[in-house]
Amino acid sequence: MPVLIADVVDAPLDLQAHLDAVEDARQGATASFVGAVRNHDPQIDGEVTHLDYSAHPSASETMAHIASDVAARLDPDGVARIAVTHRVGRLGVGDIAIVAAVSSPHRALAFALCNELVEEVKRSLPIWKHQHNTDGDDVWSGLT
Amino acid sequence: MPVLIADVVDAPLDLQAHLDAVEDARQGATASFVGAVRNHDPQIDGEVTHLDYSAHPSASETMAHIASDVAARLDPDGVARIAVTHRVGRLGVGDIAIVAAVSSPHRALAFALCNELVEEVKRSLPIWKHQHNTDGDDVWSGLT
Amino acid sequence: MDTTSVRVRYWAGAEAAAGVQTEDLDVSGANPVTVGHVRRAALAAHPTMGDVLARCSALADGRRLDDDAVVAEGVTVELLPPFAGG
Amino acid sequence: MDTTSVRVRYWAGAEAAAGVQTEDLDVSGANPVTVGHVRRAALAAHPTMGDVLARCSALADGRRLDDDAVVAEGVTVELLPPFAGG
Repeated sequence: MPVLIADVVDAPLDLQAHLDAVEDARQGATASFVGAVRNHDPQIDGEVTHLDYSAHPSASETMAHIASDVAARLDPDGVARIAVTHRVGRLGVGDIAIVAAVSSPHRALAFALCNELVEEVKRSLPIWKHQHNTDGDDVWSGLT
Repeated sequence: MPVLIADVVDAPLDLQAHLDAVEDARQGATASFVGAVRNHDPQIDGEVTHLDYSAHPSASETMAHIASDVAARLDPDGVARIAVTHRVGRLGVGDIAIVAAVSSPHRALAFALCNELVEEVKRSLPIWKHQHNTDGDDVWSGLT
Repeated sequence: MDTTSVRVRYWAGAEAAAGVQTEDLDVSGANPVTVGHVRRAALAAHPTMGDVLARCSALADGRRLDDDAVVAEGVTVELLPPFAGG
Repeated sequence: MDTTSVRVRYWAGAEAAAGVQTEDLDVSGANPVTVGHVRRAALAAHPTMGDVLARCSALADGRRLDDDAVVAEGVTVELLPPFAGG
């Protein structure tokens, strides 16, 4: 189960780069996910203006483990090709925080793996979100 | 449940155009799918060189029904934004046959809807696939 | 009302198997004419089409019809092989 | 071996709540020192941190530790609030 990209970066994310990385003439199905900053969030009132993602130093390494663990679990034959990156630093509304792409010969595997990859990132990637709104309030996600 | 794009076209498909169509500051999660022509297929021996997709005249209209039916079924609150297009005509290996993108405030809905959309297209869109391989054989999918 | 023939439109692989896109099939004696009669007439006209015909769905005026459905006069019956989109 | 203090590193929201990133907490009297002792010492140092501390996981040498885990001498205990990636 080749993991082509599994990283945490402080730079804008490029979905097409992830799609290109997983592309393969044998793999007809590519599922992908883009998580963007929304202008509202249940954990903060009013309108979100921007947020800061910070990461534990182990984040990149953890992302690699997440990708290979999810692949090993859902794709024992190792046919899927996987690319996933999470962004850190300051992001505005609409900016992309996470991109994942998975190609496989079969749709179901591509969707299942891409979905689980994003869920596992949410569960296990040591990244924190500090949101700010138009009233100047700020909140740390998960601590409200 | 706004369906922004639901069509069948005889021209190359553009995933980014579908992502842009479904983008919305309130929708943080966008799942998408790309189905491309593979160089092999269980229904034909050897290596696929190209294939021709042909469509019944009702295909475009049917695609619109598919999109709204799937949305009505899975997204009764109508929050998801949907864009899906299938290509007809001659395609080579690696060319994109179908693109779907679904944005929603929540990941699970985006994935579920995008997945079901592609499955419903496979079940109900009146489109046929005529595959050709390097040996000059040809086969109509579903009739082997 | 005694219909003697029904127009049939074959699509994709069905057209390839029949070797013709559209034809009028003799269904005299069938009253009323059903989709089943049309299928049998198509098989009679193209004896090697059995497998393909068995997998085709029938459409008339945009509606899918079962074999027992009556085919109104002047309506073209379309025979569609399994779909293969995506 | 009588450890008198443990170094603690607070991350993200925990750092914000503690008002400090890293500090050495007095755990004299605890033998052996466990993560539980460290949490209690952190709370003593920052009485308003209760809620945040309760939601933090503890990490030492890259491994997650339960409250009853022993903290070896010289090891820094990291306190990580719930993750919020994706």
